[in-house]
Amino acid sequence: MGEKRIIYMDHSATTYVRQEVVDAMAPYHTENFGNPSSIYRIARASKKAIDTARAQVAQALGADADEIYFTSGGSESDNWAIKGIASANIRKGSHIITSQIEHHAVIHTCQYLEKEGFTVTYLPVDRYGLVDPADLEKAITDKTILISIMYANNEIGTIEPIAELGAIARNHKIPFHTDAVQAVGNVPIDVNAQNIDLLSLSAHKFYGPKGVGVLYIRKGTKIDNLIHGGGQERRRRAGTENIAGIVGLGKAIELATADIEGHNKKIQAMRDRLQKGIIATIPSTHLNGHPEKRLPGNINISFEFIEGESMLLWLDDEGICASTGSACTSGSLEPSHVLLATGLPVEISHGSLRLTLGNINTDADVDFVLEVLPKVVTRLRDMSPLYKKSGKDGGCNVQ
Amino acid sequence: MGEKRIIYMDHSATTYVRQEVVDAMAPYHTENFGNPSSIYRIARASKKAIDTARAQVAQALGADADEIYFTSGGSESDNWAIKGIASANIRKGSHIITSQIEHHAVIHTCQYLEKEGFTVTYLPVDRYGLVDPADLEKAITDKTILISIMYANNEIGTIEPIAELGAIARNHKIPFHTDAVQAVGNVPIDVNAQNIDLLSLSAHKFYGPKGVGVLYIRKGTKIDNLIHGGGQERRRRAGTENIAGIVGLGKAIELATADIEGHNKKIQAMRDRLQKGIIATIPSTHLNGHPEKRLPGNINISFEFIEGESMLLWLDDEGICASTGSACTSGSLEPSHVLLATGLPVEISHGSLRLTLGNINTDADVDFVLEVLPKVVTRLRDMSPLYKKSGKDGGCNVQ
Amino acid sequence: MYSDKVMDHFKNPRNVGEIENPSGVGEVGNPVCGDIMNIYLKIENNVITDAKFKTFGCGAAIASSSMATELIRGKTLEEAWDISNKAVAEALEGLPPVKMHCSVLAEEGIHKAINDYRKKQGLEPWVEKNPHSHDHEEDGEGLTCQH
Amino acid sequence: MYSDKVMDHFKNPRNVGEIENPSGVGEVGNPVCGDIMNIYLKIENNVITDAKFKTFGCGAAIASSSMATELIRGKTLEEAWDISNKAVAEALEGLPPVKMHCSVLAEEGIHKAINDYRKKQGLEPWVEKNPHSHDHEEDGEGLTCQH
Ligand SMILES: Cc1ncc(COP(=O)(O)O)c(C=O)c1O
Ligand SMILES: Cc1ncc(COP(=O)(O)O)c(C=O)c1O
Repeated sequence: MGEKRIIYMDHSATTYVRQEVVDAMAPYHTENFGNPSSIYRIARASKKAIDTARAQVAQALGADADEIYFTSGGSESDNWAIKGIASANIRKGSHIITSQIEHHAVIHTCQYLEKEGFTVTYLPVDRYGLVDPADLEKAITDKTILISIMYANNEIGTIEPIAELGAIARNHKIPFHTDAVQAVGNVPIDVNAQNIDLLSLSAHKFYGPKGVGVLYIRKGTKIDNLIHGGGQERRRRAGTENIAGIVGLGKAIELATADIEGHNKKIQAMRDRLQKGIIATIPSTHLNGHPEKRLPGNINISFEFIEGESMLLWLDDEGICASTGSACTSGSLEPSHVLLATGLPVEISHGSLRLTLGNINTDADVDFVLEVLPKVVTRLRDMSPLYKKSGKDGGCNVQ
Repeated sequence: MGEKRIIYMDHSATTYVRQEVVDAMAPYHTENFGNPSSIYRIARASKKAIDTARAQVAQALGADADEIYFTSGGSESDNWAIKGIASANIRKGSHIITSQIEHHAVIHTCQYLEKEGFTVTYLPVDRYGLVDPADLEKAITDKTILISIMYANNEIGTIEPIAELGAIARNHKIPFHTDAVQAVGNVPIDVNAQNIDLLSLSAHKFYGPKGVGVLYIRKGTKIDNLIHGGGQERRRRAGTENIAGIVGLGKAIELATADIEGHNKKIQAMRDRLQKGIIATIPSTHLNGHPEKRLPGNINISFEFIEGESMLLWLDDEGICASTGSACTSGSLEPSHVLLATGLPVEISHGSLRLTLGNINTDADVDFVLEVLPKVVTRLRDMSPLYKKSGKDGGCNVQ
Repeated sequence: MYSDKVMDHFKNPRNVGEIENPSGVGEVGNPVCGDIMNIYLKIENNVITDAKFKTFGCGAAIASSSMATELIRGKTLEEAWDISNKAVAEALEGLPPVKMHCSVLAEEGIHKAINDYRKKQGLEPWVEKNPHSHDHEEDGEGLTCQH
Repeated sequence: MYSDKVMDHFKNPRNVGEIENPSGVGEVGNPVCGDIMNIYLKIENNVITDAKFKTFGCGAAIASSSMATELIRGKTLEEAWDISNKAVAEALEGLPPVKMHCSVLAEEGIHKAINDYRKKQGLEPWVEKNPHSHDHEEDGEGLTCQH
């Protein structure tokens, strides 16, 4: 496929590691490689580097440094928060509340707990993907031991009313967890103002390395360990620390939260132009997610009559990296549970395209996608039996 | 403390990352950063890199590539093996057999399961740290669902009779897990010949990066997930893959297992000279661990009348990095559970010193330690009230 | 992920389109499952003289349609009937396991189009010799997509 | 981990050794717990004219012994008795939380040595004003090291 330029519009899947972060990490492989649990000099340097990263994360979240626990990523953080709270509070109750649009790291963990005897309420969302705080209030019982609602959705970008949901949890004295993996760097976070008791994040979503994340745990929260063993992370998360990764995460979160407003303004301008352009030139589309309460770089649009994977293949052929909620890419049976939860019909969900813009993108990228995408959609519609049936511009008349 | 030369003799704690590994990892931060779950080109490159690493690990263990699962390190692998087998086989029974000298990642996980209602037998060891296969045979009941015995001990270096233990487990059709975190690169491993069903390893013990490990799971083994979520690692370990780390692990294990014999010969020659020298010049010492069935780089010696941490501080002052089994370094109440399990008296356990040699060491390092260590021991003994009481060269007459 | 052959047939699909007054048409799949294939045949003297398709689906579905129509052109109905989904997949130099159902869909589409022709001719439809676990089934609960 | 002051007193411990015919001796700690301190005092006219120690233990234990003997030299017995473990730790520019017990051990050692002297003089031993949770205790089960 030659040496074509890559137009990367899949920042919600993962980001490259920015150079400042690569540079910060470098010494911790070969020079300062000491195990931070040891007492000699090179190990003390490792320990100090971890302390610095912990302070950087605390600063970004409005938390205390000793409430920050490093993990191997967002999935581990989500699993730890949910299983750890569940098993530590089993005597109090076994009811958990979450939403229908959570990441699989939350949903599958909850489903696992259901098999173990827990009851889980999956709150519905409106057509924009918003959880209604009134629904949360109603779902709470005296057996509820955890509420877990994501900060921002990874597929449709919708930003949930976290402070409101957190306040309800606080009123009922129920620990409130939020999966903020997609939020960091895009939304100002303050765990105290927003009543967040536990928060998951993952470095590779904000220009840090893969395989390192954080679980914020408010002081006094009753939670079991997920990974038992040595005394690392104040005896709460065993395993020799991934120092290079932790240093990278610290640097990355510092940079990502230094000027959120400026960052968002730039990304959002590109996003808005791209989104408007697509809707203006391509008929029979559905914009998914909330029109305003939405991550700055996120576009999620469904194109009727065509299927997502075939769109991605054509886009990839042009050097454009994107993703879809179609079941056909994942080998799973169902298209995106998020799109379905917003009420989008299954057949239209198959034709969804997610473009997520980030630091790497330019106006030229936007122009290029606006040039290529309509052609791809047309080409695929021209060979789609659904398109013909619908009379080329009518609604979706699939059965 | 100036710019003194560092003599690193704590390779069992962690190793530096060798340059070939650093180089292999580099492209996966900034160029090939794609999420391997995506379908576009740069992501397919990530996927291919992971496939290569998986094949490298499989090759090193005599396993199939699709039996290799990447994790965040040895602790996660141990937790996954033990909890995953326990919860998946709870209907069959709730008895687990392990040993008294396992790493905390195994011991604390077992203790957690005891709180959850499982029964755990901790097999004793002899004075050299060896588990007796006959003890294992006796401990097995019809409720036993897992046997977990470490391959080589991290403190005293003793290498367990894994093939024999595995054969007993196989006879009883009980899954056999081994924590091989210290063994990789030092002992030839063959999961089939040795009847190993699950095996944990961690890259930072064989010149790879920290924060990445493997759990080998024999095909057909019934095991639950530890980290639920996305479909990574064939739906068994969720979380966006730590590609750079995985690539590093693959390269590191390939290099570490390319010539184990040659590597061991070199390391062991230095180790033997150091060990003999210490014993010859310093009276009232105890060699811990097995004299022959032992990791090539490991020395663990207890010095009577003195305490380990103060030894480490003096050694560090001379640039020598080492570790101890004294409780005083860990803030825990008890000195090394491993030394105690071998029958070493508590008070002598406090005075243990572990030196673990590796690729970084030279004959000059050995000379230097042989010069410095006797002085350190003498200095500390001279201020020890126990030493005086004992008449300077008698046995340990503490009460 | 896909073989070069699959990518070739995806990017340059052969025989896209419809046939006016076709001798037989096979419509298979379901939009809920993410793939629909329509196969159009022109049949003269028991020989398939033209074959075209329209497909809504993933890369493998489009490539399978393209390859299947290529394989049956110029064949007798009996020969065409005997072209299995495996033959389609092999001609494509393989399909990923999760995508094998696309080749099944192609085989089913051809069978349906042939039987559509036979019915129009007043002939007994042929019976599937080796009914595969069908890809799209209505079970008691509704539609299941067996990918 | 340790302050510069701790490291200085660890590396250059003051007053190491024993006193021949001491006025009072305090032996505290237990080898099972990893630390033993012996404090030796020379007392003249109610004033500590010399203080020495021998210690088996970690860096903090050695530094605490060194600092404690420094602090009490030249002091009256009453003054020396009132030097708390906190004063020792502060003089060392702080100790890590898990190592605070070492300063407690030093305080106890001085108290024991002073009372040893008082008993030899036929005086009532002084009573601890603020008995801390003692560092090394025999409970029902045996010895517990409260680090
Ligand atoms: C025998 C043994 N098991 C498990 C571990 C834990 O590995 P990690 O620190 O990579 O989690 C270690 C080392 O720390 C070890 O030596
Ligand atoms: C919302 C959300 N939660 C959790 C995760 C899991 O994070 P990781 O892949 O770092 O484990 C992701 C991304 O993959 C995500 O987008």
